[in-house]
Amino acid sequence: MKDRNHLFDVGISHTVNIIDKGTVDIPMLQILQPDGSAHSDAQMPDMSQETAHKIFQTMHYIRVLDERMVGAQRQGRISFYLACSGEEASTVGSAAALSEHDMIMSQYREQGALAYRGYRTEQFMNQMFSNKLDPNKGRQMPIHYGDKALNFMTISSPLATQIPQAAGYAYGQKMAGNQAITICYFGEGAASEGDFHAGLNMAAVLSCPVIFFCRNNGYAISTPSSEQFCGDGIAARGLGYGIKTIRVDGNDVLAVYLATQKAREIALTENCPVLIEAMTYRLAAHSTSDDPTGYRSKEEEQKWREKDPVQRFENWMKSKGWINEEQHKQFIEQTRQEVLAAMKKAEQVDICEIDDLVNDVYDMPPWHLQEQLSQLKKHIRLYPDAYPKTAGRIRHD
Amino acid sequence: MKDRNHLFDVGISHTVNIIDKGTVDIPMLQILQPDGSAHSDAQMPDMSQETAHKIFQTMHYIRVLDERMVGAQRQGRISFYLACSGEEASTVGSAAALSEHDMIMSQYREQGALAYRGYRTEQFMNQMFSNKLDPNKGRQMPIHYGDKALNFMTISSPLATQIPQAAGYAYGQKMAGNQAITICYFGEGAASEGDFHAGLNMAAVLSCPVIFFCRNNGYAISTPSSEQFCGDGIAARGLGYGIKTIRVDGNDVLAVYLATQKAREIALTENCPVLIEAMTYRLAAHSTSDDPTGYRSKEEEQKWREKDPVQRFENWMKSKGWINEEQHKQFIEQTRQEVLAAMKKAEQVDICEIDDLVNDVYDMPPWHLQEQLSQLKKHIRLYPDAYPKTAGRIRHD
Amino acid sequence: MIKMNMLQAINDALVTAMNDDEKVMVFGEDVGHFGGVFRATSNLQQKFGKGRCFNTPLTEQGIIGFANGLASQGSVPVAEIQFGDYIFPAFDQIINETAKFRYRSGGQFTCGTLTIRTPYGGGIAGGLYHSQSPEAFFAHIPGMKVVIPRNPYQAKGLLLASIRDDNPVLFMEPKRLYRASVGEVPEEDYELPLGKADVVKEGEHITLLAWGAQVDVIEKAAEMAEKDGISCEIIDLRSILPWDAHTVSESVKKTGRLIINHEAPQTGGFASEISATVQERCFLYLESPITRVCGLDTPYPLAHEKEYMPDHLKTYEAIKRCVNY
Amino acid sequence: MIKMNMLQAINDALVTAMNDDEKVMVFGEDVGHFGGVFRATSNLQQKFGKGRCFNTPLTEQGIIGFANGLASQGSVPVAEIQFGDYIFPAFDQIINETAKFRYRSGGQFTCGTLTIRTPYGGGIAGGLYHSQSPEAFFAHIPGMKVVIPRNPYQAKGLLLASIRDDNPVLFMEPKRLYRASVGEVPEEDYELPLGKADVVKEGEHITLLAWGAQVDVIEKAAEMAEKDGISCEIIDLRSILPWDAHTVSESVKKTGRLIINHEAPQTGGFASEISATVQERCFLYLESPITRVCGLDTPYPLAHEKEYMPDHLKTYEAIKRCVNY
Ligand SMILES: Cc1ncc(C[n+]2csc(CCOP(=O)(O)OP(=O)(O)O)c2C)c(N)n1
Ligand SMILES: Cc1ncc(C[n+]2csc(CCOP(=O)(O)OP(=O)(O)O)c2C)c(N)n1
Ligand SMILES: [Mg+2]
Ligand SMILES: [Mg+2]
Repeated sequence: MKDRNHLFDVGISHTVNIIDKGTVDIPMLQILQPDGSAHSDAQMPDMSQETAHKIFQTMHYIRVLDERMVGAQRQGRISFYLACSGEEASTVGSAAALSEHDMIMSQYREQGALAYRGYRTEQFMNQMFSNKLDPNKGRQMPIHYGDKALNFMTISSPLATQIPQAAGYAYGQKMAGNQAITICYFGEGAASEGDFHAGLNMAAVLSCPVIFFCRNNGYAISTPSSEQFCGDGIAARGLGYGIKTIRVDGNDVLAVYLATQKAREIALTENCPVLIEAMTYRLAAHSTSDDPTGYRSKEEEQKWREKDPVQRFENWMKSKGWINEEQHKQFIEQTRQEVLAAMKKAEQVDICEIDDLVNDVYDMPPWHLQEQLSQLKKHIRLYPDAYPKTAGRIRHD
Repeated sequence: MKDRNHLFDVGISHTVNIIDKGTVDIPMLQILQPDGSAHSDAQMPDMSQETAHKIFQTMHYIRVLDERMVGAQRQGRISFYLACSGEEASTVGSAAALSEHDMIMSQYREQGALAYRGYRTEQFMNQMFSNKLDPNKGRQMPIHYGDKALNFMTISSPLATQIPQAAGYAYGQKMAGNQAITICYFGEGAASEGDFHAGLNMAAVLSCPVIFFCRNNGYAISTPSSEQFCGDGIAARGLGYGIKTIRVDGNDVLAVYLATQKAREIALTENCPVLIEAMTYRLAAHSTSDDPTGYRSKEEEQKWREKDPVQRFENWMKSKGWINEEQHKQFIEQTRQEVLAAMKKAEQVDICEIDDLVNDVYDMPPWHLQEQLSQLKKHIRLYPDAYPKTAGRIRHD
Repeated sequence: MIKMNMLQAINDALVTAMNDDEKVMVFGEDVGHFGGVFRATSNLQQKFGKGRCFNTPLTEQGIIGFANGLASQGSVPVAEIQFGDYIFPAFDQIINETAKFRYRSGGQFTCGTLTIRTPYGGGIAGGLYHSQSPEAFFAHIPGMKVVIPRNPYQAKGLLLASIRDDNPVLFMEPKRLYRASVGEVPEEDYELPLGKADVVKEGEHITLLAWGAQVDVIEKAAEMAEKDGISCEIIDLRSILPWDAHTVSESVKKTGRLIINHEAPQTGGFASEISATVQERCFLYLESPITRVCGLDTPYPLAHEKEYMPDHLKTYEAIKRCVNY
Repeated sequence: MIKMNMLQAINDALVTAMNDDEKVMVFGEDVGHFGGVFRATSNLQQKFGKGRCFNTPLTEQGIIGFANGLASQGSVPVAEIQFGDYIFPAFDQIINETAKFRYRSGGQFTCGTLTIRTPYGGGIAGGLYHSQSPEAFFAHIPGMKVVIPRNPYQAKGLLLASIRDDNPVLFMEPKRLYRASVGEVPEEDYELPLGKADVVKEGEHITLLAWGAQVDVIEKAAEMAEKDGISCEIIDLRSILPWDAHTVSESVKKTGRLIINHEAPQTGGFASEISATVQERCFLYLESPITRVCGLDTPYPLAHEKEYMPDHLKTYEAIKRCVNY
């Protein structure tokens, strides 16, 4: 039994010494200035032209996707959408620094990471149109993507639940000797949930190789972060858990990439969690159900538009001579068309057969679900017009 | 609408800067050295001889109570007990620094605070013997005290639930203009619960005048704090919430008193929470159901016995010439007898009448509870011998 | 009387309660300046100040924990949980704290002033996490009251009664009625009784029982059945805990038949409690089995929402089965 | 076969499972070096190392969240919640995550390997917070399995089956039997089927149904009734979800009468589901109302524990009422 002597290890003061917010200074890593030029003394990440190009294209891809899908929602073609504009650097830059074997557990605004992993336009569409090609079998609202093949955990709406789960997943990776880590994304709002506390503390105590990546984008729906917490952001909490922590400019893709690379290296080699706080801004509405004019000013939004992460990276890429304007224009145009075409296709695909209403509740439907399903089929056969999406395709059993 | 510009306020670094446990130093306030002499440069609290004496007596009272009740449990007279030895300075010293109008919300090991408030021996006994004089009406296990008149919230077993409640209570005090605060005690184990996170963050954001007082006593039942967290204790978390934080030697009653006085002043005048971490040690078993020899060494316990808070304070009191040995001996002897006598009396008092099984579920028993009660009474009348504690006293209705 | 939708009636009840008692405080995620994601708390912060209507951090367990403490202090909290699906992080604070506060302290301390408001239920293409009907979980918690309105008139009267009742109340709002249900609402202050069912329509051959948005569904089924000459008695339960077993039993003694309809999954749903109790009380009167028309025992689906729901057609078929038993 | 008490049988099952599959990991508060407050996990850390049996920080929501992630990764977590009364902070992780993981991802990811163990139930002078029987809450969660053993033999066989079942299982251990229930347990590896009730004793006039520690209670009541010439069929339900409605209904079709006994408060308890279902399936066979003998609709008391409990005397009286109906 190792004796505990925490008291013996502690420094002593003989007068009241108040520790407060100002006690620590947590600066933010920034490599690119808002105009896209690198700080002269910046630690440059080791990023190939190929990777830079993939990042660049993914950021643009996501912008196009967001724009089109917000439009599709307005047209009533899908019920819901959630854009990520302003945060492309955070999610794409971090995903780019990972291995494809690393598990990604996201909140919902990380389509950038998913696209970087290789999720295809038709996959996005099948999910959003809840059709039978959706791997979720049409069971979740739009944007709740998930793909086992890409090591991207299916998104669930309840906030922060993925945080302790990420600790557990990473623990399993470590025990299996996988040489892979888990990255867990969440918003600064979700970080108020009890699950955040549980997850970070457990990951630290149980030495889990996981990156906790907080997108501090200033808002949780209408609630500004000033009404969400009083500390110095989320980074200051890392200290409390004894977790190594990096704060980064979330609108600077090079900084995000470098910080995540470093974090991954630490997590994997030291078997421990690392917390990254990306300082960014949700340029879009919270979702298509939201209208931000009720809670923030155009001026504020404008200030942040000037820090646009996509433009900033584009300027840097240009300065490197890594952009072919013509090809880029073509890429954008082609993406637009691809999205429109895939949308048209996906919305014509049927939903799953009725059996999938009861499948996957358990590994096999137990007696009571079998009974309920067969009663339901009988009922649908009685009123086929009332259940047009499934009535025509009921298997006889 | 005030614009948010958290990003603009943040310092910038151009290289990866990792914040870690070692980044901040949180020393512990100590006034008395383990031998009871004051550090020469120590900031002495303004404590009257009268207060010192009351603190001193309460610490001894609690020791006697603990000793007797652990014995009573061994004799099978009560089902359960939970001693606080080693932590008397933390709970008595902090309670002494409060106003009697302040609300105390405790975890379960704070009999010191309760005794200081004026809870009488017979009250302790009535609660522990679950008799009809227990204000809880015999509904909770021993040690779940509570007394509205003393502003001491009834204890509940689920850990950490009182932490967000304390924030709410304090918010109510502030809104009512009460000029009173709430103190909320909890263990370092309970601080792992999600409710801890929720409570501290809400108290900070909603400006609640509350002192969060953590008794870091090294163990949560068998779990050492090294398997509970990796950060620098609980104090380091205060920083994360932007809460003013004081670490104190929990075995030094003068330090605890001074820290709590200071914390109360800040909470009340600045309308904000303050976190105090008292570094101490649970000298006793977790409870009468526990045997610590399975998880820690005698040597470790011995080391801490040498830091005994009662002895330390006694030495200081002696050095001030504030102890009358004869009177003190008498006090101890008298307390012992008082406890024994009260115990004898309390164990002879009946439990509550059967109606109290259904009272207080709601303000008034609704129809279904009335029905259940009357059926139960009928049943008890059929088998009076099977329900001897209530059968003789069923009211006819 | 003014025409209002259910959201307006709720907002009106909150304004009335806050005007009447300055100890009433309204809070939750986004309820402050913004007025809540459904706008039920619109303008309350503007009217009553930030101290009495405010945003909280995003933590349901914290919101209810905070509310419990505030209630025990003597204030009158009305806490909002943004969606019924997100009430579960607060489940411990509700079952172990809110509901047991008075009992465990022998009546010294209580959370009796607390009201928790939350939108619930399906039919809005919300999928697994914006559609659940969790009333049965709370019906198994002694110490809680659970109340559900079916229209704007009830929403105002029952919410005011809930806020003023000296017991903790979970007030569940059928969100698909928020804008869809419009009706006359008195401008003045009024309360409707908790624990009392509402006989919406008298009938002879069978009793149909539901609450919230499903009352419309059983009414529709009853209309179909009436064409077949089957006369249906329609009851809106209104309070789930304590519930009005007396009114329901009297009705079943008259009709001899009972169908209970709810959106939540059937197994362990509140229909089972009603069935068990009515069967005990009306055993000799029953002419056919008490029948449940409920959600399937699956998570709430999205693409198959229509098929999942206990709609009027399923209810109508059940009526015929009962009557022809 | 060796004589074991229930704790030893559980420990033996865990050793067997961990020997059999190195992906099995056991964790929770105090379960590591110390072996758990009831010592159910004694010596596992010593035998299998700290990586596979470990203490967690004190956070039930964290324990189940962590376990969900670990299960979805492919490991086989057996998570302990120290008391059933403290499972509620994890309620969200169970209802919204564990139970819906497979469904929401279309079967891509699951928590099927997860087993949650927790002691539950009263009769040990534990008062409000060391006595609750929360099975009904979990019985209303599609996707979960809920299993309860009544003796050491069942404890080992059902726990092994639960750990290996490809669905998340809540394994509830009646803690007043931990040391009190002693019996023969095979040394070898064996499993008992989930979802199947156990007919403990056949009889003619009435069916008595219970689970866990209450099976002893109905057996005692049956003995009393037999002296009056009433022959009782005794069924131990064993699985609460999915439950064996077939075996129960067949029995009731034979006896015409049913009494269900459980410790949890009556309203919304699992007896209501059984009553509702059996009434639907056996309507024409019933000779008296299906009767519930349950805990009162109060928090679990302390001084009045004896009076609160659905004991053999209350059950015996109910038997007579049913038979003489
Ligand atoms: C447990 C839970 N509570 C509430 C919600 C409703 N909700 C959805 S998103 C959101 C705000 C989240 O903000 P943040 O975590 O900062 O992420 P962001 O939207 O800024 O990316 C809320 C309150 C939810 N999904 N889950
Ligand atoms: C929610 C909850 N989980 C578990 C328990 C069981 N339990 C009672 S005390 C305890 C340890 C608490 O340790 P700590 O908070 O450090 O307080 P200490 O006993 O050291 O004073 C545990 C796990 C509980 N009461 N409540
Ligand atoms: Mg945000
Ligand atoms: Mg401790």
